[in-house]
Amino acid sequence: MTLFFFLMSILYGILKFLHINFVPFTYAGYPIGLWIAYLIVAVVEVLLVFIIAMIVVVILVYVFRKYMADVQNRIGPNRVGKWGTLQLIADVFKLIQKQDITPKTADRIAFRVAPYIVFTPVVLGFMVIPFGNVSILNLMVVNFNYTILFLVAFMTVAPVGEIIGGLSSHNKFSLYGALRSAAQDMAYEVPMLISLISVVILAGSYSAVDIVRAQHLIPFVIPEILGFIVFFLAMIARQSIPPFDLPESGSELVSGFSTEYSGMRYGIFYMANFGFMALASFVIAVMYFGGWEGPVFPGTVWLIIKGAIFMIIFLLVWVSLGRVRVDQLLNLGWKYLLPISIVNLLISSALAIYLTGVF
Amino acid sequence: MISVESETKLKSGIRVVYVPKENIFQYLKERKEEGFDTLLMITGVDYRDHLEVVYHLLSTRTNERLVVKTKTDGEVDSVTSLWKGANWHERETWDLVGIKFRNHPNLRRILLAEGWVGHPLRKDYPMDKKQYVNLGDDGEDRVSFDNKEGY
Amino acid sequence: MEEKVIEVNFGPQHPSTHGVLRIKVKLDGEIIVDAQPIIGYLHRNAEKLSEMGTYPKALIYMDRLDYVAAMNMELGYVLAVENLMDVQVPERAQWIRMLVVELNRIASHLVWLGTHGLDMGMLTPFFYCWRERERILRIFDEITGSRLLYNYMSIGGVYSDVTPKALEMIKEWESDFVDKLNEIGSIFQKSYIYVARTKGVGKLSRDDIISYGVTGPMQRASGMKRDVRKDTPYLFYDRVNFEVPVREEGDVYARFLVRMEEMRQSAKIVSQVIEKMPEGEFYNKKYSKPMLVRLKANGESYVPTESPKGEFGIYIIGDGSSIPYRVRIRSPSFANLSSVPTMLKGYKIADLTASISSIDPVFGEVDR
Amino acid sequence: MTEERVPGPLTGIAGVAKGMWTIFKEGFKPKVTKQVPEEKLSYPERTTGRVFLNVDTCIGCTLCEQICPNGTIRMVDFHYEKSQEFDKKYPNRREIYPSVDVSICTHCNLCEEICPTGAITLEAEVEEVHFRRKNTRYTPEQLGKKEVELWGEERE
Repeated sequence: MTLFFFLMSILYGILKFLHINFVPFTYAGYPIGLWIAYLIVAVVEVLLVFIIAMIVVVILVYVFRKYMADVQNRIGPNRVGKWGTLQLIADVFKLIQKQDITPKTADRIAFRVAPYIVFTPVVLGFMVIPFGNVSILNLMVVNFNYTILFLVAFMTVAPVGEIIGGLSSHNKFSLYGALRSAAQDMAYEVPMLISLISVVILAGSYSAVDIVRAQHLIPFVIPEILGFIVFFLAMIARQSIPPFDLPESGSELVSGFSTEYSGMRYGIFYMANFGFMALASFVIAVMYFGGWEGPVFPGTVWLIIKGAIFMIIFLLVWVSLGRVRVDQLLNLGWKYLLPISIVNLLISSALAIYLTGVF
Repeated sequence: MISVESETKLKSGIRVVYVPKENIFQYLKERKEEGFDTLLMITGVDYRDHLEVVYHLLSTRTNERLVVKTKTDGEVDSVTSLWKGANWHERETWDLVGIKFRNHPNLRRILLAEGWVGHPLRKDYPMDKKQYVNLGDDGEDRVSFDNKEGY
Repeated sequence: MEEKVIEVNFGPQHPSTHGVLRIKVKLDGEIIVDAQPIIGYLHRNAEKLSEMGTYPKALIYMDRLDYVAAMNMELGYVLAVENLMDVQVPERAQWIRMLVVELNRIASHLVWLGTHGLDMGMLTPFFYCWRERERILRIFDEITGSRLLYNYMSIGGVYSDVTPKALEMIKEWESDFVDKLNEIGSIFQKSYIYVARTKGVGKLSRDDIISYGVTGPMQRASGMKRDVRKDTPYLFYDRVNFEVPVREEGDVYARFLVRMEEMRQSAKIVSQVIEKMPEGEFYNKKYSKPMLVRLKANGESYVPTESPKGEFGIYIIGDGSSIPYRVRIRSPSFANLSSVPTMLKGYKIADLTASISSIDPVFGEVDR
Repeated sequence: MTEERVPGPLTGIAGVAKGMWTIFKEGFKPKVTKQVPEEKLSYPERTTGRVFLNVDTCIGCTLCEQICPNGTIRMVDFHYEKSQEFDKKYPNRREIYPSVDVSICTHCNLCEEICPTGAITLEAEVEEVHFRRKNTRYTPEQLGKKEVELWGEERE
């Protein structure tokens, strides 16, 4: 739709310039000028959210490295900038300078596109996170009734990029990484979706804003504790951080699907990973911990606090746990998480019916 | 019962027996049945006029150690059918000392690259000749005396 | 359907091969059909190098065998040479040797524990292991002047005495080492993820152990109570009180438990050594200064010792000159590593890293 | 040996949490690493660093060359005017002194061990990085000096 509006406005400008006045000045009953105003606002919001996402990633990478250094009794990065704050910037510059190697035998187009397929959904995911409850500028770029579906759809796109990257590299380790990625996605996505559906049933809406509003009295983590556990584990698996870092699994498959990547393409994989960690933390905060709901502080602050707590938990999980074997992960996904999520679905359906009966 | 040629002792008190090379397999088999169940190592020694193969045995039950030696001109029966661990030790002995083991399943070089010229632990090995190794496209090592073709 | 098996080369450049091991693995999906280790990438022929110089010169090559437990390697060499030359070693020197060897055994096992954690995907315990090892290395720095390759043991004793400051450092170290070790160990041992990964993985039966000549912690983890320190005591191991840990399972988890317990036992030995160490000479004066280049020996000798990896010994032949005629190193990792094909067959790729690291191969020693 | 109890699934998951807690607590402990160029490590007295030679007491006996395992030490002709007192006590008539290639020195300490007059010592001088190959072989005169005296703070 955005593209259509964009083309329309360009066409409008051209025609206006040529003093041709036979185009209709209204579209869908509104004057074109209003559409253009909306367009500008939308573009600005998209850029803003993109920048916010990037800032969150930068901060997260910094915190990750510092926190990892902390728990490992090290100092961590402290050379670039005050306390090493600009380390990531330096790293990005280093990555950009590096030669961008595409292996001779790789599938060129797929190999080059794969990092963007992984990275784009992460940024798009940030578009539907309700960052605040201010009515006009709620920092939510697109607010429509099916934001959760949108989110889920984009979350499931990213593994496709990993698989493409792994298969196109023409390397046996990458191949194994891609295969593991595929198997792992199967294992965690079904329970994840079912546990999301339970939230939707309880809230009675697919909209993230409605889900947050529905948690005004009581956050969904209390009735949906099982669903929360399933979703949390699925999010860990989706980020492929330990204990579920099978597609990358440093000590077994060298670097899994990203073995052959170098330079900025590898950097994009890396940033996508951290971007998703931030996104997953916000999604968990929105779904189960009442998003912006909270006393005293404004809503945005609450959401960021909740998100930050989950990011730290993810980081702690990352640095402290070992890796499971691939069959153990599949066992966990199909034998435990799926039944648990179905039980959770039943509970929340019953709860929803009961509540509709009461009110 | 295979008789031994002569018997001495190491300085550390371990019994050493000399066995004719034709009987070495039979002798070791008997010792294995007798209780010397672990083969610690096989090695070869170059005495300039002849080669010797040395087997170090250990009994895990009685803690006894036994060194079996045999004089050879470069070929001796393999004991891989008695001990699986003998495989690598025999390959190493072939690699470094140049003693051939009959009936060995996979008698290739183990530490040096395949195609290396000479056996380094022989006393007449030319130390001044450098050999260069490189990895071929098929994943096998290439050896040459030319320093442009390897490292 | 013939082309079901994929052949993958693990190494020599691979994050979890502990150096330069290369394993040709035939894989059917995730399952290992066949694994063939290929070694020799770190080959320097220490045996030939040792045969080219006098007896004391060969010691630096021994350091570079198992470079994470260099003291143990030195000990094996000097014991063999002393046996060959009938050297009397002063009592204090022997106690000092025991002290440094046991400390180094702990350091070696700590390296193993950290890298094993990395292979299992745990990033953090690695640093704790390094932190603890660093304290031991500081002690070595104080005693010997070096941190990794010491060249500390001489024929007839040791090169320098243990200083009071070093003793203080050791006392301070041992006061909280076991607690810290238990803390690190609990990160592994109590975690279900770790246990599920390692239980029943990389199994070696008793028969395989004997057939391959596997020694050391791997042997003890398969239910064989063998330890050279107990069976044929050298130094004063018969005068200290320690136990030999044994497990029956023969899998990676059992090896983990055995090594953890060995560290505790070694710490126990260290504290006993400090109590019992007498005053006196640390060096046999007969073999000092100019004698060092004129040491001559005749005969053959083999003295088994217990290195952190298993039974280590030097089979040495002297021909009456000051240069050893033949030096053969019985390296435990070499024999232990040869059991890899049996150990890996039928397990998954993820078990490969677990099993390989449970051998604790050090390639200076395997390739020599 | 105490019998270790193998955790089952439930105790094991509690163990996972406990392990995480252990690691979480480590985050509040002091750092053990050092900021290296600013904070220098302290080296014990005995540190076997670079070879130092006291030219006055060297008698040119070549024992160090004989014991050196890898040819680091080589005797070179070198003229040095010893003072009367030292010349009487430690004569070096052949005028040969050891030179050391620090790039291949293994710091094995054998030369210090064997030196009959104590002229060769290994001291706690560890920063011996060079950018030029020709600088790595130290003459007897250079062996008497510290690195800072030889090359200054910033070496080429």
